[in-house]
Amino acid sequence: MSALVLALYLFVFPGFLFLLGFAWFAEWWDRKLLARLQHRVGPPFLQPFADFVKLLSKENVVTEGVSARLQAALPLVAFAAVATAFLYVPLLGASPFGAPGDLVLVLYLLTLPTILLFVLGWTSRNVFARIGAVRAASQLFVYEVPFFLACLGPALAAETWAVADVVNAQASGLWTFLLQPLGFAVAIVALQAKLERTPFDIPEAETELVAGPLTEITGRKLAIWNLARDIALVTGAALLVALYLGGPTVPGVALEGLAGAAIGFGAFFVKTLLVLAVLAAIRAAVGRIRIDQLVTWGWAVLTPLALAQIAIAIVLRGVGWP
Amino acid sequence: MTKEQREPPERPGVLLPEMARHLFGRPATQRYPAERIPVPKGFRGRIEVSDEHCIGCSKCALVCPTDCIEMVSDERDVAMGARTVHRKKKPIVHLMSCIRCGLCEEACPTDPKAIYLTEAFGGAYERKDVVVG
Amino acid sequence: MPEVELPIGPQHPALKEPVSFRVLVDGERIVRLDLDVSYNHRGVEKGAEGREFPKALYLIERICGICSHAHATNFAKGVEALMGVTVPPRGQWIRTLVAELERLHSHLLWLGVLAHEIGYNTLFMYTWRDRETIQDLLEEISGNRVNYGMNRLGGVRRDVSDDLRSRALEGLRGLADRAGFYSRIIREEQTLLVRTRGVGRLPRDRAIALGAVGPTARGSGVDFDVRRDDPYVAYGDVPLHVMTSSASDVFGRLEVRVREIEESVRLCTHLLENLPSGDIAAKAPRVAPQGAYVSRYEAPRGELVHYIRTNGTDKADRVSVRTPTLANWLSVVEAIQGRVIADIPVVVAAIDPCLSCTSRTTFVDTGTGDRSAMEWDDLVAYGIRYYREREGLP
Amino acid sequence: MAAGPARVRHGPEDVAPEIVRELSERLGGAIAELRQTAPRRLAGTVPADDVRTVLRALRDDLGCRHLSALSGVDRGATLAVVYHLAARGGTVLSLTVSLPRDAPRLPSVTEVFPAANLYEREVHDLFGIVFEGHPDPRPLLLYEGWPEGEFPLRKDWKPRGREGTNARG
Repeated sequence: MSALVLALYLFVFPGFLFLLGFAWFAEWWDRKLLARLQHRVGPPFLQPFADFVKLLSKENVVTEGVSARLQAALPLVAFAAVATAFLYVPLLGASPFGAPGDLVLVLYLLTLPTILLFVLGWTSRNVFARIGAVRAASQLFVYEVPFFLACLGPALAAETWAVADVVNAQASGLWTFLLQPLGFAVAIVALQAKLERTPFDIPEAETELVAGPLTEITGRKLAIWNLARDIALVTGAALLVALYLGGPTVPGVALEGLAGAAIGFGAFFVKTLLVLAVLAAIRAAVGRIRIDQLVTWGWAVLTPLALAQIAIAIVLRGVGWP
Repeated sequence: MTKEQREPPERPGVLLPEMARHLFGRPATQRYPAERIPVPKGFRGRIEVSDEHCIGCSKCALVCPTDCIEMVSDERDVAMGARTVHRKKKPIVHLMSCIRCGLCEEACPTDPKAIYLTEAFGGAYERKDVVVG
Repeated sequence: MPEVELPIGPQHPALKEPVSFRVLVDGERIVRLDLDVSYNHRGVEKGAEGREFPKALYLIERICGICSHAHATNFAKGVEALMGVTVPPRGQWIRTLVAELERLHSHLLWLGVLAHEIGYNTLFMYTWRDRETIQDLLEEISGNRVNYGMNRLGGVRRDVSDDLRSRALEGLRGLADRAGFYSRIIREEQTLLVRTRGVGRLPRDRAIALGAVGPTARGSGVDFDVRRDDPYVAYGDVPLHVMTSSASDVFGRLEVRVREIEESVRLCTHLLENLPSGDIAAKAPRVAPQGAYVSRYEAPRGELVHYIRTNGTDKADRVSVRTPTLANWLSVVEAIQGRVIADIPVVVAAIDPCLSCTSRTTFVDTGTGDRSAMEWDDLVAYGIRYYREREGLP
Repeated sequence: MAAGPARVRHGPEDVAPEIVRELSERLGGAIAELRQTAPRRLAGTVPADDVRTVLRALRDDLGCRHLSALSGVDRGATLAVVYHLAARGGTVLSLTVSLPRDAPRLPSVTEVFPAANLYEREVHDLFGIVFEGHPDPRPLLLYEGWPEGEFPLRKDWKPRGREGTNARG
């Protein structure tokens, strides 16, 4: 891989510029779908971009007694973490940065934003933010375990820790989703919780804690944080597509060169939109549950299901099925 | 709902069928001001004063609950039925305090009414609209 | 986490009303609630004394936005009783019709607000969309979506034409099955049940002792409704069923209001189908004789009381207004004790607070700031002790 | 009383006369001038000192378990507090307590009817009537900066600044 192609990959195509556009498009798709489900019109196409620019122009208020650099740095680190994670998710074929074990790296990078949200909330000397931060932390453990297990399943089936290999294992058309539907369901719900979307938007419960950990965050910081949240949404969905729905492969079509890449990307794009549609439907269909209910439900239902799926996957491996 | 009827199971996402139906239907949002919605007959809109019918009897000013009708001096001859009346003052309405109750229109003795509610949906758009009459 | 004082309001996304709560929380659990709503006292009672009756009627109508007809009708029928004026049947029936339509749109609005409080925004969107059928109906009947101005001393100001009647019946038929749909939804949607069942408990005897009124009381099994027990306008002549629930919690109040929506639709249909003929208003004198009358009304939020004293002039000597929300605040303090923060918006929304009605209530049950425990009332002290022992808190 | 009865509704029949008999038997002379003023409406007067006892008796023996409202009144020579109790059959019993204009005081009924806590504080703020034994007599509805000793609903209190109700623009 020559340096130029790597730089192009990093900054232009699946990298920085494309990611910005894709993230805003995902947010528009999510909000438009939510609106149409609620019998409303929904935002115009460029709304997320307009929100971002508007926030950039807003005054950057720094809470007294809080280090401005820390408050400014946290959203940037979160943004960097999820943007890097996106590089490892194969869009066209294998990602040039792919390496054995990059699944673990992606999972770790996706966890970072929540921890940063906790630090952001805890250090912003605001009672709403502090309570929201504690909620974000307690919610972290509830969904992190099932999400890891749900990602472990496909890796187990493909006997590899590299996302690219998992995708290739499904190239033959036998998607993990068909083999482990339970795992897919757990992954979807856990991703909804990880992204703190209704019914799991407990840390930022608008009607109770104003904006939770983000209460004191304004201007550029909020703009970057929302962007990081959009990218996390896209990266999470792309990861699920790669692990469960065969990523950029279309069963029975193995073309090389430009055409193959285009079809691969098209498949990936459609599948990601489907996953985002499911997430938007969940967001529209239910109300927010309380933190104590989430914790009990998480450990009583979500994690056992994930473990069951892993057990089934191991038994299947033993029997010799893929 | 009688008790024998099987108690439907509690489950999340009960609105999903209806949501699916709306997904492809036309949204219910009324796109005002792009699409003007028809105002029903008898809608109590902005108030108007017609100068040529007003005989300056100030009944409207007396009956107005918020005292937002002020009589200003304005000499003029007005035809009232067969005879003409020389009036000395006429009402001006302070729209910001007007609650559009229509009592002034009921109290006005002229025919056609000198002060009446129109079906104009909008209120005062610019400063000059604030006082009518 | 040490006990933290959490200020909620007066500007807060949960409560679009000028109320402020100072809540002392231990972690997520509420230890004490302070409530201050004295943010928009407008002196309506003083204003009503200085105005002739027709003008005072329009002032009193504006005490509250979503129950304006309640205040106007209650004041009008009080003054009519003092003047000895009898409103012709058709006028009474039209007043009752607009009253029930107002209850319909107020309850639908409330159902949406409760859904929004727990983040269930799809139900919020649907209920407020269905409410538009009522708003359009009211706009056609009275010419306005809010502050209908239907009342005049002696009757109503506008008649209901036959063509309007048939269109209204059509709209109500559509609303009837929507109401049925919602009463099914609230029993089946798990996330709604999980956030409302067992939350904000208010046993029947506490509800009576605290003077709770309306759906808040009926949700705890108190079988009282001014429309049936102290009938006014046309309620004596129409079939009326009072809805109660023994659940005694937020779900009980939710259940009562949704069943009242269905009942109001039936009532409106009955009123429209059997509207008596005749004129709609009687001539009312300018002056009311010396006297005093307690005028009661079942507003969407509960029993509304106007105590009107007249002194033989064309102005009221005293108009004392006690709004339903003022009576329900104590139930909030009792119901919220020991709950968690997430329950505050739900329990408060459950009494459907209408701050423009209350506009004047504040009570703090222990000292603020200096933490000097100036006990507010043995009721609250008992409540705190009871919950602390039960929860095993220090 | 000149208030003619509004058209009698046929809903629950009017039990007010029976309640009048019951009250006079049970409470003897405690309630003076007990009379019916309109369908399902009774009125009476009670001396300031035995307000608590009368209300407790009404709540426990006569089933008046709901204090509908509590109104302050300025009758020129004297001030007054009127307790409106919801009795059987939709009847409302209004008990008036007259008070001297200079130092109006009467015992608080918060123990009998906890709901009165708010109503009494409202009357205190607007009329300056002191309710002895009220657990939390802080201002109820006027903002913190409201001057002491100013009671807006008294007849002799006029709003300064904008005289009368001129609502010009």
